[in-house]
Amino acid sequence: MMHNPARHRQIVGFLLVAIALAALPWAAGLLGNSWVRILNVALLYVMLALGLNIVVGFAGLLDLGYIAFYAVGAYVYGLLASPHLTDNFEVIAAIFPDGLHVSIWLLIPLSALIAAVFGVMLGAPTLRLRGDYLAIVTLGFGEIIRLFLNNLNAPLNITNGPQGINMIEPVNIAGVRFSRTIELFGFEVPALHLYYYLFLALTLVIIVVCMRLQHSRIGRAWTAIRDDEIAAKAMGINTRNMKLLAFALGASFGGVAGAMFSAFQGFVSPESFGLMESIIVLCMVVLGGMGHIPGVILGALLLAGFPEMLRQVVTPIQEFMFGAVLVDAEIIRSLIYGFTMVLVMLYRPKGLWPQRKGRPDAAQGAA
Amino acid sequence: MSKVLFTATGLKKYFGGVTAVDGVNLEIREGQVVGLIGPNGAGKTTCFNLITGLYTLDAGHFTFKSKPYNPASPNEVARLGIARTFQNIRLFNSMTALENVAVGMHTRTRQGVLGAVLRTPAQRREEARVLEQAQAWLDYVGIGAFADYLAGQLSYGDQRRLEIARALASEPGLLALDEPAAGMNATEKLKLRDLLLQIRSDGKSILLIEHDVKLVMGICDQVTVLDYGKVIAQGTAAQVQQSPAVIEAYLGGLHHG
Amino acid sequence: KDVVVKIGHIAPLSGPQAHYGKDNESGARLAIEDLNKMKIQLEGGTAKFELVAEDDAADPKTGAIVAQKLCDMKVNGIVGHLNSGTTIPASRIYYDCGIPQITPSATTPKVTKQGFESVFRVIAHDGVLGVALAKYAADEMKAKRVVVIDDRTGYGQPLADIFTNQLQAKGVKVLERHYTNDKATDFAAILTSVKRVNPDLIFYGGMDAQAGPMLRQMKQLGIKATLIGGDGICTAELMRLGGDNVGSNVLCAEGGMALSKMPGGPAFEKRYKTQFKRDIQVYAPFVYDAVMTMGMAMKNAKSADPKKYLPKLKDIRHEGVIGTIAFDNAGDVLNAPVTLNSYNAQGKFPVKVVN
Amino acid sequence: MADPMLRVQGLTVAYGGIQAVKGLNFHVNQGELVCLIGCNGAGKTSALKALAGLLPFDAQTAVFRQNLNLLEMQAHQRLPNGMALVPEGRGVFTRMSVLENLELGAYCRRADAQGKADIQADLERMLLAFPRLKERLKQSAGTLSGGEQQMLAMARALMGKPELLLLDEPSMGLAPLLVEKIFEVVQQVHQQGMTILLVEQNAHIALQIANRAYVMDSGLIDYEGQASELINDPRIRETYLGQLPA
Amino acid sequence: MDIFAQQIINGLVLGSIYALVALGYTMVYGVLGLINFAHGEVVMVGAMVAFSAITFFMGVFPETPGWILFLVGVMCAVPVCMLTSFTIERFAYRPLRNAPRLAPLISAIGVSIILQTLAMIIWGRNYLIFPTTLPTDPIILHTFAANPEVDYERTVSITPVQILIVCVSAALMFALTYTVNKTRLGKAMRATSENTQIASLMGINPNTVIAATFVIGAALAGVAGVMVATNYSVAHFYMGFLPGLKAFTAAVLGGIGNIYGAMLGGLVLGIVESLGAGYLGQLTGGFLGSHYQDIFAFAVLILVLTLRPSGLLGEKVSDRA
Ligand SMILES: Nc1ncnc2c1ncn2[C@@H]1O[C@H](COP(=O)(O)OP(=O)(O)OP(=O)(O)O)[C@@H](O)[C@H]1O
Ligand SMILES: Nc1ncnc2c1ncn2[C@@H]1O[C@H](COP(=O)(O)OP(=O)(O)OP(=O)(O)O)[C@@H](O)[C@H]1O
Ligand SMILES: CC(C)C[C@H](N)C(=O)O
Ligand SMILES: [Mg+2]
Ligand SMILES: [Mg+2]
Repeated sequence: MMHNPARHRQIVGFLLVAIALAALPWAAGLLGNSWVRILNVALLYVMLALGLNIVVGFAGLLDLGYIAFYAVGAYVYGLLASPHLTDNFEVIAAIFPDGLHVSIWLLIPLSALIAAVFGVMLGAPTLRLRGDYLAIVTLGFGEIIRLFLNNLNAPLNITNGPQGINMIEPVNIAGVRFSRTIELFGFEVPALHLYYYLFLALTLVIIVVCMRLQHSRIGRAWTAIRDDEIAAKAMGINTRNMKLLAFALGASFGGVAGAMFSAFQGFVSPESFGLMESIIVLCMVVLGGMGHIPGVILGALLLAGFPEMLRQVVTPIQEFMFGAVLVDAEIIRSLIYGFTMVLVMLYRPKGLWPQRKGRPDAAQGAA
Repeated sequence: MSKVLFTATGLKKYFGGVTAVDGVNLEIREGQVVGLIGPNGAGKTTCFNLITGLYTLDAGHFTFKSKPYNPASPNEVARLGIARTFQNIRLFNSMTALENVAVGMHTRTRQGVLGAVLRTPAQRREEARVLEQAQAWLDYVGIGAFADYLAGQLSYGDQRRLEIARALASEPGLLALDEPAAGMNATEKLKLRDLLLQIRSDGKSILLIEHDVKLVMGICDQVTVLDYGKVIAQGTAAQVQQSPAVIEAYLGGLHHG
Repeated sequence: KDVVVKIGHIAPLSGPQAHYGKDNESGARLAIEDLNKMKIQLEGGTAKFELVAEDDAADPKTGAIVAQKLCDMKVNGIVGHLNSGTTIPASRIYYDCGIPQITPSATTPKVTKQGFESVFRVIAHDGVLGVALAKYAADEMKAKRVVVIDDRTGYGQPLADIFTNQLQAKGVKVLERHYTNDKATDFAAILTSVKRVNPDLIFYGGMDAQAGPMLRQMKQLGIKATLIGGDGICTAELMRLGGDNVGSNVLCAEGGMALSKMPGGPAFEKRYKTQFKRDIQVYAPFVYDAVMTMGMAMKNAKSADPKKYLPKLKDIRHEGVIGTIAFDNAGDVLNAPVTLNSYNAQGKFPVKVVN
Repeated sequence: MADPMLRVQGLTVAYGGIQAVKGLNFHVNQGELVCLIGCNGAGKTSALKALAGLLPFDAQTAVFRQNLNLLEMQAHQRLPNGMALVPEGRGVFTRMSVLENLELGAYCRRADAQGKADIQADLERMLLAFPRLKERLKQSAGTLSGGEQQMLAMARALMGKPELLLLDEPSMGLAPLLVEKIFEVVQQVHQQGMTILLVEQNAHIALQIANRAYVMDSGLIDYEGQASELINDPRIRETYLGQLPA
Repeated sequence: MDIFAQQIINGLVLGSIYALVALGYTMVYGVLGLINFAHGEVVMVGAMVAFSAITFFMGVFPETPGWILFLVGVMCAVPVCMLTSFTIERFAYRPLRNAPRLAPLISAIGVSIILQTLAMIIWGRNYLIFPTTLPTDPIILHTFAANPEVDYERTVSITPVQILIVCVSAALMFALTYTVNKTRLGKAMRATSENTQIASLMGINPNTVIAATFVIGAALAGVAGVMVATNYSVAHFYMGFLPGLKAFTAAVLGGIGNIYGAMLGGLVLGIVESLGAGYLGQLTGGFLGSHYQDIFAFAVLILVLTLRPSGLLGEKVSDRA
């Protein structure tokens, strides 16, 4: 096999990509650590977008409440890795005298699992709904979750309500606490970079899972449902289970991303999980190219990174051009942001990097 | 005479005021092609929808493979071995012809999430099988060359063939075709006829809705004629053709002999 | 020659809370001007203060990114953020890269309870206000029938809770609690059921943008109770928002002295108005003082290097427009006076100052 | 001979760079019934859709009624100028009642008192021609059977009183009796002076009632001729009438 | 009883506004199958424009009576809204007619961000005080009390503005219903909504019809905007978000695409919210308070949709197979 040139090129390419990804944070670090942080946040969004893509892109179920699963994941981690519960419930304090310090290896699957359960809870009532009825129910579901998080500080203080949960422990893998710069085989690795590698790893796993699912029996079943539910049923596809599966899987990715978010921030509060967040993630999916994994990733990176990029450049450019800041940076930023969405859709209605399928020379052939 | 594969007894279906299907009885034997004809709006497609569980029965019952069978949900139906095509073509338009057929094999394949994610050998073997067989089915119906076209890119007639291939892919005991010849010209219909005969000789039974009398009379062992939801004639092609009721309600002057 | 001193200011400049954010930023700008006028001498030259104004859209995640950016820029000090929600995660980042931070408006007690020595707050936190308000309601107003409403934000909810607890502790029963949100304009429903219990006092934990319309609707439903609340409704803005429904029926508490009573106060107010053609919203004076305080600390330390001026900041004593600013060892303003205000045709006027 | 009602030269239709119709030349004279036959995928539907303005197309000339350039007309300007299409697959308004469908057919006819009367009269005539529709007048068209829908589509087009009627496989999915019926109607309106371009798979009947015919294959006109001659043409008999050469 | 009556009134007022806005969503959805996320922003534009117009007019003719000012506000707001909506349709949606289903949705979201930002530039970030043009002091409809002065809590009241809101909404809805069912335009709308291509075969110009739909919806939104601002006497660049969301919910609740549905949905939602806010506390013994009113509302929505998957009045699209 090894002497097969094509395969060679593959491997080489693969290695190059790997190296590039590994080096990225250091390169970004040169511009300033904020870029590494932006990278991390972008990766979180990539996970989210990929999760939502399963529901919207593959199974064609419009979900406007997706951020709820992100929230669930975030709170699962936040509650199990912060003093909140022990501070508020003697019982728990009694059981864990020296505080809750659940291992990350447990927390990630757990948040995925619980999020998945919520995914099914959302899915169940929406099974009979078509298109945009689904949209509003999911939207409602998302808001309901947020409102519960915002209100469950009384009578029992479960979520600490609007004030959110603070003092969440950073990730801790094999004794390495992702809190401040650490020493790894001689050279210094800032916590930000550690998080980058962790997020990158998780993202890669999710990507592989998505790709393999898409080109499998399951993936085909989803597409079938998206195209024509009745025909799909007639082909023996159990649409109910397949939809629930899509919701569950999508949700679980959201859950993982959420857990990572709260570990990364050390603080979660309901305001991070508003409707607008759901919408932004949807925009990432559609803008990039629904159902097309590379496209979705591109969309996420773009919408997550773009505003920050603008943040860095808008003011300098103005000062350079007019020697003064004429229009507030944030205004220009939101304007450009809005216009990008419109223009991208106008010029690339299928998304920036859509799926290519079928034969270009279709017409002749079929005749 | 071969043994009974499928029976329907006293089917009824109401839509508000309309009685679309009114006490229809059907019997299909192994390896038979049974025709279901009748004027437009007679209730043929509705029968199909009842048989395949898309509509719920208002009255009546079925047996399939001499077991009582109630089409609770369409997906069950397919699993049990009844596949259908649709009068107004319903293909998966964002998928290639090949993938459409692959979806048809859903009930005949097993792999789940884990298999897919872990790419287990079993799963890889199954995938290979699926693609290979799907291609085979396309060839079988004669559109093998268009495997990687989007379904929507095929012309009307080819789309009908694709639907048949997709249905066949689920290896049904009974194949229900709703006007497969619609939009084909006489010559293409001849080809279709050969295809149907081929399918029959491969041991499948066919329930056929079709308006092209030539075709129906040419290949059907048994023909049932509906009008206003009622059976107005039942028997061999020859018998049915002679029935005045049928001529009066359906055939009209053009099609004697 | 000049040493450039960068002061970072962060607040939501876009999104629904943009008006508070812009208000804060304006306060900071005035302070920067004044500091530059002072020609403060640091080792190596005269300080040339620059404001780095950023937008966090009131979103904690964005807040953290911005915080990181300012760290990278090695700004000499931070004033912000506006919301507790953004301040808390950001403060950890500032602390990690050793930049002192003064928040002018994040009033949740938590902010200064994280054990970050570099975090300060020039405004009385919700605890102080809540307690003061409860005291006044019970002892001076002799309130008997009280209803508490909050806006379910990181600001309103804790404030309302603290107030409620204090009041209950004083044996005054809170008849009902009601809730709205920080984007609402319609309070008819909750006010109608408030009306049922016929309270003599309604506490609102939230901002003036809601309190204004709420007062109008109270009038419309014929509710005559007094509305009391914290700094969020202690604004000139409330007069405009509530129209002629704002008067002796409103009582609010704000950290620090009443602007009108301070030597520099009225001047500041006028200057703000002429310069920005806007009314002060809520926290501009606090921001102004925060920046000035930071400047003074640098002056005392003769340096803008965090390590050098942080100690000076800890034991600063600065006469600001909202009062004397000095910090306790948690970083909160030392025995911040709380002014209780009411309104009349002329506007807000102090009723009582409690320490 | 007078200028034809419809003259097309070099008509091409492409689906995203892919040519489905590769340069048709044909014309339809005033009062003629011309039929267009061809195998699946020949491009008949594409051609009709293009003429009706539903697909972007290209052509050297595409003139309707001597002076109207189809290239410059939008779809909705066709019917007011006398061109109607009965599309493949019927395309009735499924959520509207049969009656509303028919009324919409007359959407761009004069709606003054006189006009209303005429419309009403035509409506009566249609219901006479298709009694099935009369029974289902109030039912929503979506619940009609395939054939019922085909009748409705036909009737709806006629309600617009077009001068040129484009029919795309009107017999598709119709029971024999109705096939006769439909073609009776087609002949009728033809005799009443309507010009008709008919795409039909049922070459049998089509050629019986048509004046002239074009035979189309993979996007091009293979050959044309008088229907009466073509019906005996061996090539036709083989490829379209399903009669293998003896 | 007294409280209940009052809550119903509150609900009606809120509901008629929702309904008015919901109509815009539902009509556009009807013809394009598009959730016009920017519609809430149109409401905001209406309010803002009216604000400028009225304040300007007051400046010029200080003595003008209130109701004239109000009319001036409407007269200026409505055309601007129509124009805005027309422009949006023309440039942000029309090119996407045949694009994948979600493309116009994203475009719409972009548009609403743009509109908000523009409003922020033009009218600033602060809450604007909407001039009081109409009397807002309550009219006591009915009192269950011997002496309203002493125990005022037992009276049921409504303000002139609120009466206006209810009446105007009702009138507009009536007018709209007539248009859609009885007029040629209406028929064209419904045809277009079902199948644009086939509609054009009937000689209907889809562009005109669709533009008309947007413009009508915008007009209603504009009126709603002015009335909202008058009622609450504040205006803010972000004020469109909440009514937009609620109206969208209402439209779906009633059966999106169906204008009666939008009206019913609006009213139902309004009343559900009022009663929720008013009674949740009592009903659950203070366990769930008014902070659960939105959860309550959404729960109702979800319940309705699980029982009637196409909303209260949405017609069951029968899948013919
Ligand atoms: N979902 C439905 N709702 C109401 N009526 C219906 C529905 N489906 C079918 N019908 C009615 O039932 C009758 C039978 O319809 P069906 O489609 O079975 O006829 P068919 O025999 O298939 O006719 P064709 O050969 O034209 O397809 C028709 O009159 C139709 O109007
Ligand atoms: N939407 C489409 N996208 C791409 N190609 C298409 C599309 N529709 C049709 N085609 C191609 O254009 C060619 C002509 O199709 P068309 O439907 O016009 O043929 P037809 O003559 O009407 O066939 P039939 O008799 O089966 O209706 C076919 O080869 C088909 O593959
Ligand atoms: C703008 C205000 C709501 C900020 C508030 N004081 C807080 O602590 O969040
Ligand atoms: Mg049928
Ligand atoms: Mg065709």
